[in-house]
Amino acid sequence: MPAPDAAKPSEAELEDYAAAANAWFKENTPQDPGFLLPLTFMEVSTDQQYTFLCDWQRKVYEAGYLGASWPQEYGGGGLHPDYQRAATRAMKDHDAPIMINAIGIGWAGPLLLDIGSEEQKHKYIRGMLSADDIWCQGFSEPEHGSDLGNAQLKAVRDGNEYILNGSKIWTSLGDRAKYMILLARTSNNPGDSKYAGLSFFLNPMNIPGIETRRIKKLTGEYGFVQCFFTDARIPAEGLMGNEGDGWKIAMKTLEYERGAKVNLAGGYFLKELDVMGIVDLARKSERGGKPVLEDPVMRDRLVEYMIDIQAQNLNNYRRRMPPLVQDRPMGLPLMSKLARTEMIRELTEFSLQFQGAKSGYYVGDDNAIDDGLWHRSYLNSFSATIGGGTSQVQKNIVAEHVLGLPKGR
Amino acid sequence: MPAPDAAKPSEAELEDYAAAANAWFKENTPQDPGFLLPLTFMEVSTDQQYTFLCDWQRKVYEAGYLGASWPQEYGGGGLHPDYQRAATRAMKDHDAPIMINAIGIGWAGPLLLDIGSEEQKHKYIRGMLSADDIWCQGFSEPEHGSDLGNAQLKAVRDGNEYILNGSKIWTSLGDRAKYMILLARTSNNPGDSKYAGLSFFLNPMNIPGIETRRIKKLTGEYGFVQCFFTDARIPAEGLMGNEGDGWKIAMKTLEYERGAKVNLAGGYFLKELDVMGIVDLARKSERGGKPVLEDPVMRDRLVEYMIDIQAQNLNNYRRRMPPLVQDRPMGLPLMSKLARTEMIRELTEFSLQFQGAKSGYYVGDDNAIDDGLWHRSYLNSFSATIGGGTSQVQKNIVAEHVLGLPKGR
Amino acid sequence: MDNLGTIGFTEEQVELMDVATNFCRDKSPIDKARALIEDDRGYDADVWREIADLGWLAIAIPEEYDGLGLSLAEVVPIMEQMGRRILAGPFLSATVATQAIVAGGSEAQKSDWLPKLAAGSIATLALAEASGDWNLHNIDAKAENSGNEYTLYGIKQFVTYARDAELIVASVKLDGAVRLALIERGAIDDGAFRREAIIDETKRSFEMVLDGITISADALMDADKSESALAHVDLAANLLQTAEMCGGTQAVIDYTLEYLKTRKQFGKTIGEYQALKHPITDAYVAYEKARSHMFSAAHSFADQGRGEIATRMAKAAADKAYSFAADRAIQFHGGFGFTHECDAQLFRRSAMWNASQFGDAAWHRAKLANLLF
Amino acid sequence: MDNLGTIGFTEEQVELMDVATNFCRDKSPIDKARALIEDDRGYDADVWREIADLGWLAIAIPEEYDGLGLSLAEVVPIMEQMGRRILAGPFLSATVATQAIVAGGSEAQKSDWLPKLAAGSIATLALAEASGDWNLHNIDAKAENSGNEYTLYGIKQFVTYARDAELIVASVKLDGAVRLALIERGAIDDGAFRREAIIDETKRSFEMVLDGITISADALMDADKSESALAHVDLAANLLQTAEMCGGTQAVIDYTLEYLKTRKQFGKTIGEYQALKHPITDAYVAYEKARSHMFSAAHSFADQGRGEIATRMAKAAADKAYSFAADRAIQFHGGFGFTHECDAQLFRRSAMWNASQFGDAAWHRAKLANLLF
Repeated sequence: MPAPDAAKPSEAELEDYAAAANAWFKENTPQDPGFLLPLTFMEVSTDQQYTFLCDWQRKVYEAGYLGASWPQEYGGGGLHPDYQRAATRAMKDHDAPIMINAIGIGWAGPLLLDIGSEEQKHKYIRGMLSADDIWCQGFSEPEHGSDLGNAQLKAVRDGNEYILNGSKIWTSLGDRAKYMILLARTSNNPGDSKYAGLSFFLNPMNIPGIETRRIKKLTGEYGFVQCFFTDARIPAEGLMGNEGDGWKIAMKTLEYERGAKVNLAGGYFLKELDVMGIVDLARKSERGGKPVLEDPVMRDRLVEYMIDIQAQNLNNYRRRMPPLVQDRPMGLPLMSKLARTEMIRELTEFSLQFQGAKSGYYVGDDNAIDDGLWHRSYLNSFSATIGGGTSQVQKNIVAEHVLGLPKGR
Repeated sequence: MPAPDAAKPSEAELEDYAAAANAWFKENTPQDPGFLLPLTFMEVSTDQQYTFLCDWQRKVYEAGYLGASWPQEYGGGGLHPDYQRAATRAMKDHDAPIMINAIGIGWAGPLLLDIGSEEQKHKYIRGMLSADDIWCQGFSEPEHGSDLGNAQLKAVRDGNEYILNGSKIWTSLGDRAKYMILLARTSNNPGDSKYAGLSFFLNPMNIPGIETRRIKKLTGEYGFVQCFFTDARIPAEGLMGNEGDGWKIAMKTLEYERGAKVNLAGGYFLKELDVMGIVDLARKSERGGKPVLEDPVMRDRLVEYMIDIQAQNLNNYRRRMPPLVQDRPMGLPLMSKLARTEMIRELTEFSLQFQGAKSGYYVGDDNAIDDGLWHRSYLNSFSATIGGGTSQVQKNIVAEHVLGLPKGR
Repeated sequence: MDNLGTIGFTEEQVELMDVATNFCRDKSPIDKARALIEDDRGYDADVWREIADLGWLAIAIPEEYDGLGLSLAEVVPIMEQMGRRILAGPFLSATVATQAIVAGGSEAQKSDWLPKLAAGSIATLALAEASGDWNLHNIDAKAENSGNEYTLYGIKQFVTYARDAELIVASVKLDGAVRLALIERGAIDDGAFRREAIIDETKRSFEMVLDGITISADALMDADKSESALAHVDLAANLLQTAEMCGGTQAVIDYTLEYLKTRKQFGKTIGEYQALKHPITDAYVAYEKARSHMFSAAHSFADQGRGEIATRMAKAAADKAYSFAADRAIQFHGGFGFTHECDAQLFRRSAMWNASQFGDAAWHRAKLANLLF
Repeated sequence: MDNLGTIGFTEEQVELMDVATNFCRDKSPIDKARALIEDDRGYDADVWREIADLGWLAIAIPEEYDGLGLSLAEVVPIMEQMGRRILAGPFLSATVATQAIVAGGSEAQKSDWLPKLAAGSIATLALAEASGDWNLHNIDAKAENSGNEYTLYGIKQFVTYARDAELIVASVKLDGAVRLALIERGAIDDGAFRREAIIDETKRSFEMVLDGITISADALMDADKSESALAHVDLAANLLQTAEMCGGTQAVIDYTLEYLKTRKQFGKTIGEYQALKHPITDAYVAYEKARSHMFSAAHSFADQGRGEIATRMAKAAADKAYSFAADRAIQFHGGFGFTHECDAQLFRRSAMWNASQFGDAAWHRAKLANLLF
């Protein structure tokens, strides 16, 4: 694992480092650039945004606050993870822009450091950190939204190449990325489970036979593409593990995303909606000529959300307190995506009621409250209630894995 | 059909009859007997209630206001249906007690008049009207709540008798009735549909081998029994139609219950909760020392229910206006049970919030608001969201038969 | 409660329903509705002409002013079909603005304007202001007397289709009372208008600066007539919005059903899953309830007291049904639902827009509480 | 918002949780809980003795009065398990009434009563009156001075387990201020009590006529102390109710899951149907949220400001979760759910009872609005 020999810092050492990091982000965190800064790496819509975020990541990396705890020989800082955690905290505390190369430093990087060859590590890691090499992810396919294991994109071995045919969708930065981590089907034997024939590739994007089409989101903005593979030839050394290991490896990368390892690279890729911001919205909004916070009906519902938000914050602490989750330890972790994403959808929808006639305005109008943040957030909230397993699928997961209810046939 | 030759009355004739009926019910409708009068024939709990309601039905019959339009030769009044409608209206207008022999005059009677033999009509009709012969219904079975067609109670032909073995449940008045309309299985051939082996019987209750056990409802009251059949022998002439006609005939009786024919016998068997009564409750109730009708949050929710109640009343008119239901004519009829029963469950549950600490009281306490009507109504509301096809089954029906969605496998 | 709406229909209503059903389906296929999003004007002028030729703008105008002498009840089925097919254009704005004159106009104003409007001239309303208040009396715009003219001041928002309108009916304060001013579009230069970015991309709306606009004294409605006209216009707008919303709700449910019947996941038609099957059924039940309210509001609209209760109930029910149905439509389309290409967002945005104008469900419930209890 | 509750636990809490889990499961199997419904006293006196011997009544009593010197946070896990197993008895009433003395009692009152109560003497509260008002200051009962005695007047409702209590803490008005009176049960004859018919058949509650009861001057709490004691008691009751409700919610969900996993209809285990599977999952999610609030309220209870917000949030969340879970439990048991024999109704009634005492979810939300905004 990265920087294995790195020594755990003393309190004092860590404090000094944190102080320096805070000073640096205080000094260098860019002011409002005058155009909308994406809250997540999935919302990069314009060249302006793209260039800005790549520059920012590079700057952070060069300052030593990204990849600080990745091995020095591949381009990291070789420090103990505690240092990077301090740096990442400083980023957040200064509300710095996100790290754009999420798939690279959050998914592909940890994977390479785990099971990649020396050569691969030397080839890819540094460019991930410097944002010279942007990565994207090719798991989902148009026909099998919720059903990853059913991926059908074909990879056929031909000498020291694979020939790819098929399509991937919901690929963030797919039109700008240099590499993709790709889940493809290398065999399709009747008897086998659908997972058996899947293989995992590091796939170069700038080659003949790969075309991308931008997807316009329901918000009217961009951020995802669909990728079309037509007899695209990629070098066989891009195969990770062996043919058929694809599903196992894909699940591994999903764990990086959730688990602890992602922190090793540092930075953060998503700014979450400040749900408590709705109280400020209610405070400054009027409906029917009255401040929303004076309308008993709105107050009542707002309190309901406060209770719900607080419950989820408490859940996040309680899940790490074994005595308080004895009966169903997996309950809180498995419900959290469902609970949080649905709450945000409802909350942002509710917030539109605060705005009276003004809720008719949308992003792009000077009269729109908070520049239309709440409308956009509501519409964007569906990416979370749909992506990564719809809420309906999430409920099945909780019902079956936590409550032990039978799978539907 | 009943009183086929009966002449349609003139306006004047009908008015005179209605006036007489109104006078009679004004004169004879009993005052509060000092004990709870069941709102439906499914809630008869005590001997007191039973005797009272039988006497009342007999009195109404003898006055000529029940069965007025059933054929004279069997005990009816031989008048045109319009007369009975007028009499029934008068009953309702005077909020008279219900007719207890619902299964007799609402289900079995119309069936006999439809397809019964002369002998059967002479034997049974008069006693139904006079409440000398109370009838009950044996369709549901413990193991197949929502799945009537799956009835398993066995009826085996033996000479001129059938031998019955099995059990029926949710039988109102089953412990007091003289006869039961019974759905039983006379054959069970592997290849056949489950409906094929069902037969329909008129079943005498006071014979060896039939035992009943009263079912205590979640309200703490009674009204249903479970019937156990152990080698019970009934005369074969009780078979209606032929063996295997059971399902067809059972569906026929269900139509009487819903359809127009039931009115022929007259009277009514259920008093529906006066949903608008909740406004009066809100008017006279206090929570937090304030009248509920002054609490903006309670008002808001109350208005939501008013809108919903009004919608359902409008639905009931609109369903009879073809131009206004062109796209999905079956939508309104098929959704009405679902919509109404769920609304009543929610509304009665909501009403408990009006009562402050007093909602801790229940039926039987002098301090209970409206003698605990609202608590009881909420708990009883489940009989409608569960009985006659649960709300979950109702949604499947609307989804499949109105919206054309596929049946789940 | 005997002040609740009743339900019924007229032959004309039913005939217009049939005609409008075919007309809107033929004139506004979805790809055309989408193409018009990119169009600056935002609607098809030829279709507008056809609508005028059909006499649909004359329906609720008295016969003596070249109208058909029917009522808004007959406009409702047309508006419903326009909402169902997302047929873009100033039909709602024009009809409601016309009602301002029908309800409050002087004899001169009526004979000046109604025949033109009946023939297809576009009118619109300028009522909303920066406060976003749905209480139409809470405005800052004002009129100041100068000789036998009045000069207007203030900024109006959500003036729909203002650029194409020949008549703009604006609310202003004069001596503390709200007055309706009839402004001829010709007298204003385009600089007074700024196109607004609104949530419903299939509609057009403008911010309008009144400052400096002058109108003759007889272009101002009397105070008392302005009052009644304003109240009438408020309800008329909600009635027609309800119709548009019911049409949209039906469409978004049908659109989603189509997907649920064809899309397969995990080897099943997704419509088999009760997790999708039952909520869409809930949406349908809510839709039918709202539609009953719509017909009741149309039928009772002119009925003192009943009209207001029925209309507010209808708008509240329609808002609830439309918002829920369109929200679920996005969710149930999965990844595709998250794209602009999926029609679900068109309807969700339309629902948001209609909730934002003339009051949302909660607003009308608050009004109803005072009318009912 | 920095006045929100935080979460944490003590070793004692965890130990008591384990002990209580086994104790309540063993002492209160469901058939026993049902048998006690028919029993006049309504609980098992021997079990009560064991509870006293375990020291559970002494937990939140200071050590100098023979208590364990812990806090209500340690009582919470016990109450949760009692709610889960429907272990009937005056534990909640006694614990909360004891808190009245801990919080507001004079030195003499404490040393008189606390040791007895720590040892198992039963105390209860007499606060509610005919108005049904959850605002405990809105009362009509009063005390009148006569020499160095006071005579009490008024009628109290929902005095739980009054017949078996040795001490009844009643609220009365004196000179316009609310005072808490410590009434010795021995001094009152049984005629003062009427057993009430309450929605939760597993509990016992009485109406109590104060008229004519006389107490010595030193049995009356000071005005200011009465104030703080009353506020403390109100929150303490809500905290323990929350625990009882969370336990009940867990139990009713587990009970329903058992049925969904075994019952078959139309040839399927009904737990396969998403129409049942997803709502029970919603109930479970709501339960875990409420339980997090419960631990937060227990942890933050003594924390100025935080305690009240955390407790009211917890009661509101528990009411919502319990009511929903138990309501669905009845429905999902089908015909059996409609019987008294099905346990679902026990929990539904318990939820109704707990909502009725010391405020329901809407009541606490209204309080929270004033605390949060």
